[in-house]
Amino acid sequence: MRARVYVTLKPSVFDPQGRVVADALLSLGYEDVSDVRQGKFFDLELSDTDTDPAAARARVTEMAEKLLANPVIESYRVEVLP
Amino acid sequence: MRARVYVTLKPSVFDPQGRVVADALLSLGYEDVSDVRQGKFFDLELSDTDTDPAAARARVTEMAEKLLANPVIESYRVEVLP
Amino acid sequence: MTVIDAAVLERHGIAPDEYARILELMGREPNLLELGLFSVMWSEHCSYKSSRVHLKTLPTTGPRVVQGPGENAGAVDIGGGLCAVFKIESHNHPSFIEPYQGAATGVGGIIRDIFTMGARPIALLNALRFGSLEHPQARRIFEGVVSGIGGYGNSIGIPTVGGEVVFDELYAGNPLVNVLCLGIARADDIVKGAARGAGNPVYYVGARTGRDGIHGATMASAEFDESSAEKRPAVQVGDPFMEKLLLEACLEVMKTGALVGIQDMGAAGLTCSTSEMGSRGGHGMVVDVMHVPQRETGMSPYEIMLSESQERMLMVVHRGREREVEAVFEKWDLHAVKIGEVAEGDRLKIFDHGQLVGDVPNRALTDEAPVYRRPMREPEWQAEVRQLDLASLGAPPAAQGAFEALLASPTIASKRWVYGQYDHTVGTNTIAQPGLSAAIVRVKDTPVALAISVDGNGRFCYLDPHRGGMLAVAEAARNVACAGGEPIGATNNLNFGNPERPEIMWQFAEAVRGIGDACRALEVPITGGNVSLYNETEGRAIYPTPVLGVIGLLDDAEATCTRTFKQPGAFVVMLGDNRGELGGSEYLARLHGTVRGVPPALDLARERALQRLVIDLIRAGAVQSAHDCAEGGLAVTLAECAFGTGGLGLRADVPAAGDAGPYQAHATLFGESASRVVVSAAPERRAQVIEAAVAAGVPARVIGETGGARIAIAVEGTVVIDSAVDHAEQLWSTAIERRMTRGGDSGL
Amino acid sequence: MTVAVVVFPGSNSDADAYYAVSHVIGVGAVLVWHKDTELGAADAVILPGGFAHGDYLRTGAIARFSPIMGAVTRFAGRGGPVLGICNGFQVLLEAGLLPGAMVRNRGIKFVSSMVPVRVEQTDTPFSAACTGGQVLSLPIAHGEGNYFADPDVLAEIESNRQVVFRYVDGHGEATPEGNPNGSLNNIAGICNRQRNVVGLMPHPERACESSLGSHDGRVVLASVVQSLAAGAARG
Ligand SMILES: Nc1ncnc2c1ncn2[C@@H]1O[C@H](COP(=O)(O)OP(=O)(O)O)[C@@H](O)[C@H]1O
Ligand SMILES: [Mg+2]
Repeated sequence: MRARVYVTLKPSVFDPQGRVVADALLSLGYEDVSDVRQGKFFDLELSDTDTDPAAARARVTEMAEKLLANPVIESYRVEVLP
Repeated sequence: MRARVYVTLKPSVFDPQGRVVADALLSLGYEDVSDVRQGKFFDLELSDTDTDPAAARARVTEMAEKLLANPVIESYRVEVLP
Repeated sequence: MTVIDAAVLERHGIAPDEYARILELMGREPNLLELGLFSVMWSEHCSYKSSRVHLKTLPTTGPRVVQGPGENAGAVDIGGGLCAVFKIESHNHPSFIEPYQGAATGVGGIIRDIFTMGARPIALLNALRFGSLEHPQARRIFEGVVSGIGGYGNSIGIPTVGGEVVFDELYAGNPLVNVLCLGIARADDIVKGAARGAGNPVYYVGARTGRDGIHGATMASAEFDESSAEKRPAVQVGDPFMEKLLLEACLEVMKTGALVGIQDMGAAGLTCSTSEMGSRGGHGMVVDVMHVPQRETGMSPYEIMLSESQERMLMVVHRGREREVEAVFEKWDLHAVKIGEVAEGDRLKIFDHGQLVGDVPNRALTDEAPVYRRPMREPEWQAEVRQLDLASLGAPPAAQGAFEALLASPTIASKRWVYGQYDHTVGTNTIAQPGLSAAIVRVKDTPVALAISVDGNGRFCYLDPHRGGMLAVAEAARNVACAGGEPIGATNNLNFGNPERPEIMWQFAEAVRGIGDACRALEVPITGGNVSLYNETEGRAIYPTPVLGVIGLLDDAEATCTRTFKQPGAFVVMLGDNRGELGGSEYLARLHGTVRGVPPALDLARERALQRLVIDLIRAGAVQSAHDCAEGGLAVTLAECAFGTGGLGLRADVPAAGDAGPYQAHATLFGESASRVVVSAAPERRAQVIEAAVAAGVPARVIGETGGARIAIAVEGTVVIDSAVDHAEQLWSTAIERRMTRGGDSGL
Repeated sequence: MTVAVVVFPGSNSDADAYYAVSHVIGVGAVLVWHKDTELGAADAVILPGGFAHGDYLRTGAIARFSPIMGAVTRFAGRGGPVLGICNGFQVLLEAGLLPGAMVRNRGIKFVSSMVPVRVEQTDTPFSAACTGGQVLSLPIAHGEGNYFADPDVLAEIESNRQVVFRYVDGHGEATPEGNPNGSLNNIAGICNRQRNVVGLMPHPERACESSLGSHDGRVVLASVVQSLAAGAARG
C-alpha cells in the first residue's frame, strides 16, 4: 500500500521560495502568473501487512503529525492509495 | 485559474531527504514504512485572462519544462484546476 | 470602537498603572491602534523597563568607543579610520517555538543591526543553551537551531566563525539562542537611526508586510505556559536572499550620501522604527499605512504597524535625492516606496488612506516608557547551594574514568557537529577556524585582525551571580587574549527569568554589577547588548545566564595564536594559580549530578596581569600555543591542546592544589579556577617565558613537556590519567555526533 | 589580462574571487553585474559561489536565465575559459554548459570543511599548473554538492577524461570515506568536452593564502593565467 502526504505552509506564513519562483516566471515573460506557493510531498511505501486503508490513514496521519509536517507553520493532507 | 506542478526526482536518482525521513520514521517505530521519496509541488495562481484549460496546461507545461523541473534529475506532472 | 477594558489591557500586557501613565501622556484615551503601539514599545523587550536602571551602571566609555549603547549596534576604533561594529541579540523564545525559523530570523535580525550602521558584516558567532541531548525534544531543538543558523548565515554569505554550546536540563524548556554579528565600517561612514529635517521623505524597503509576528515583542516578554501554543502563528519565516539584497543595496545607498538615517524593522516593526527614529532625531513623523507594501489583503493599520515581518528597513532620505536612492534599490530588484515624511514637532502620526488613525508623541513610546526599580531579594536557597560537602559524595571515581567522561560530555566535547554546518570560510577573512580558539578574522587592506569570543557560565551565576558576571567577562576576554587579541570592547546578552520575581531581579542586578566590575577593571567598555527576560517554562527559570562577547584587537594579523601544541619537546607552562576549586564545575555536574559550591574566585588585577602577559608573549612570538582553562579544568585543557595535532601528546606532573581530602586529585585536575592559561613554547624560550611571567607578577610553573602519543598527567608524581591521544580525541570529537545520530531525529 | 567575475543577486563569494584574482594572483579582475549583456574584454570568466536567487528553486536554476548568461555561453562557445565555483558550478550545470546535475548532499546537511581534492586532469585552463594526481587541500561549503549524471553520461564523462577534480581520503584515494557529499565517482569538478569550461564544488579562491589555512587553491587560479599566456605565446 502507498500513501502520499502533502505538506504546505499555512496560508498566513510567508513563502519566500514561492515568491522568488513567481518573480522568476514573471521575468521569463509569464506575466499571467500572479502568485506561487511551494509545497512538498512524501510518498510512503507501506509494507503489505497494512491492508486496511483506514488503519493506514490513521498511522500515516500520526507520522505526518509527528515528523513530516511542522504544525507550527505547516498544514498537511494525507492520501492513501491502494 | 490555478495549476499545480508536481516535481519528483527520477527513480534512478538517490533521494537523500527521502532516505533520512524513512530512517527517522523507522526509529520512531514505524517499521511498516519500507521507503520514502520526497517531492515538491508548485501552486500557481493564474490570472483570469487564462480561461482555456488546455491553453493554460500548455503554458504551465512550458514553465515546468523551462524552469520548474530539471530534466536531468526530475520529472514533472501538471494539473490544471478550474 | 473597541472599548479599552481590563481584558483588552491584559491582552496587550499593559498593567493598570501603565495605562494610567498612557492616559496622562496622551491627554486622552488612546484608540486600539495607539494602545497597540504602547503595548509593543513598552514591552520588556523594547523598553528595557526592568533592566534599565541596572544597565545604566555598566561602563560604556573608553578611548576607543565610537558608539556606545543606544544605537543599532556599538562601535570601537580599530585604527586606520576603521571601526569594529558589533552587537549580540537573542532569539530564545522564537527558537523554542520553531527552532529553525526562530534561530534563522535571529541571525537575520542581528545582521540588519550591523549593516544599518553602515558596516559590512564579516563574522557571526552564537552562544547556545539546550537541554540534555539524552532527550529527543532537546535534540530536535538543537538540530533545528543549528541548521537555522547555518541556513541563514551560509546563504547570506557571512561566515559563522565561533560560539559556544552548553547542555543542561535547565534549558530544556527554554533554550537560549544568542547571536553576535561583527562588521567593519569606516568611522566617517557610520550611519545613525535618526530622522531629521522636516519634509524629508520616509522610505520603506524590503519584504512586504504580512500578519506574521504580530505581538512578537510582547511574546518575548512573557513566560511560557500552555496558552503560548495559541501564539504560534506568530512565527516568522526568514528570507536570507531578501536580506542579502537589502544588505548590498543599503551599503550601496549609504555611499551616495543621500540618506539621513536608517533603521531596520525588528521587534515591534514599523512602530519601533518610526517612533525611535523620530525621537532620536527630535522630530515627528507622518506615515500612511496605505503605502506600506502588503503581502496579505485586508490588513488593518494595527496589524501593519505591529507586524514583525522580517527583512524590512525604514529610511529617511534627503529631499530632492529620492531618485538616487530609488535607482540603487531598483538595481537590486527592490522597490523602495515612500510611506511618509519627517515632520516638525514630536508626534508620530499614522494615517490610513489619508485619514488620521493614530497620533502619539513619539517620545511617549520611547524615552517615556516606564522604568521600574523592581524589588529584589536574595533567594532563600542561595546560601544553601553554596555549601559543598565533598564527603557526602562518597568515594571519588577513578580520575581516568572521570577524565574520559568529561571529554565525552557534550558541553566539553568538540562542537564540530555544529560548526561543520556553518560556512566559516566565506569572505576569506577567517584566520582561526572554529574549534581552535577564539575566532580570529583579519581586516582586509589593514595589518590588523580581530579576535572574538562569546562566553558565559550559567552555573557560576546561579551559585553567585555577581561573581558569575565577573567570570563571564574574564573568560571571554581571556579567550581573546589567548588568540593574541587585546580586549577593546564588549557586548552582552543577559538571559534571565521573570523579573517580577524579586529573586530573579536580584540575580540580574548582581550579575550586571559583576559584569560592570570586571569591565571596569579590565578596561573593556560595554558598547551594547540585549536583555532577554522571562526565560521560564511553567515557572521554572533557566540559570541566570549572561553571555559576554568580547572583541580583541591584534595589531598584526600574522601574530595569532591557537590552542594546539605545535612540536614535540616543547615545554608546557601553566600561567596563573591552580586553587583546586570544584564549586559549580562541570566535573561535579557530570560525574556527581550536583550543582553546588562557591564558583572560582576571581582577582581582577591578577586576571588583567595574566591577560597582558599572554598577549605580550604571543606578540613576542615566545609561545606556540595558548589555551584558557575553563570547563573541565586543567586536565581537559591539556587534552584539548593535544587534539587536532595529529596525535601529539604530553607528559605533565602537577602539584596538588586546594584542600579537598580524597578529592584532592580531582580538584587539582578538574577544578575550574579562573585566571589560568596553559601555554607551550620551544625549549629555547624557557627563560624568556618564565622571566616575562615573573616580571608581570603572574605565577608560572612548568608542568610538563609535549611528546609521545599519550596524554599522561600525574599529580605529585603519581600518574592518574594516561590515555592515547587518538582514543581521547575520538571520545571528544564524536560525542555530539554519536548522540545526534543515535536518536534518529531528522533535520527535515 | 582580465578575469570577469559575474555577480548574481545572492552571489556571496564574488568578492572573494575578485580578491583572490586581483590581490593574490595579481591579474586584472572586474565584477560584471548579471543584468549586463556583455563581458567586455574579459579573457576568462568566473561564476562565483553563493546562493543566486536564494537557491530557492534549485541551485543555479534561476541564475542561468540572467542576461549575462548569453554572453557567457557565447564566450564559452568560442573556447574562452570559464570557471564555475560551487554555486557557479551549479549554474553551469543548469545552463547545460556542463553535463549532470546536483542533488542534496547525501547526509542532507550543509557541509563545511577543508577536504583533500585530487587533480585528475591537467589539460584544462584551470588545472594546467597542477601536476597530475596532486592532492589539494580546499574548503567546501555547500548543501547541494552531490553530483549526479545518468549512467551513460557518467561513463562518457569518465571516458572523455572530463573529471578534473575528485574528492579523496587522507591517503589520496577516491574512497567512500573521502566523499563528503555522496557525489557519483567522488566527482568534485568536471569540464566540458572542449575542456575550456570547468566547474567544481570546492573553493580554490578561499584557499589562496596560508594564513587562511591553505594556499593550495592558488594553483587553480594561476592555471588560467599560465594557459592564457601559453595561448597568447602560441598566437
Ligand atoms: N555554536 C558554535 N558555533 C561555532 N563554533 C563553536 C560553537 N560552539 C563552540 N564553537 C567553537 O568550538 C571551540 C570550543 O568552544 P568552547 O568550548 O566554548 O571553548 P573556549 O571557550 O575555551 O574557547 C571554539 O573555537 C568555539 O568557537
Ligand atoms: Mg567557552
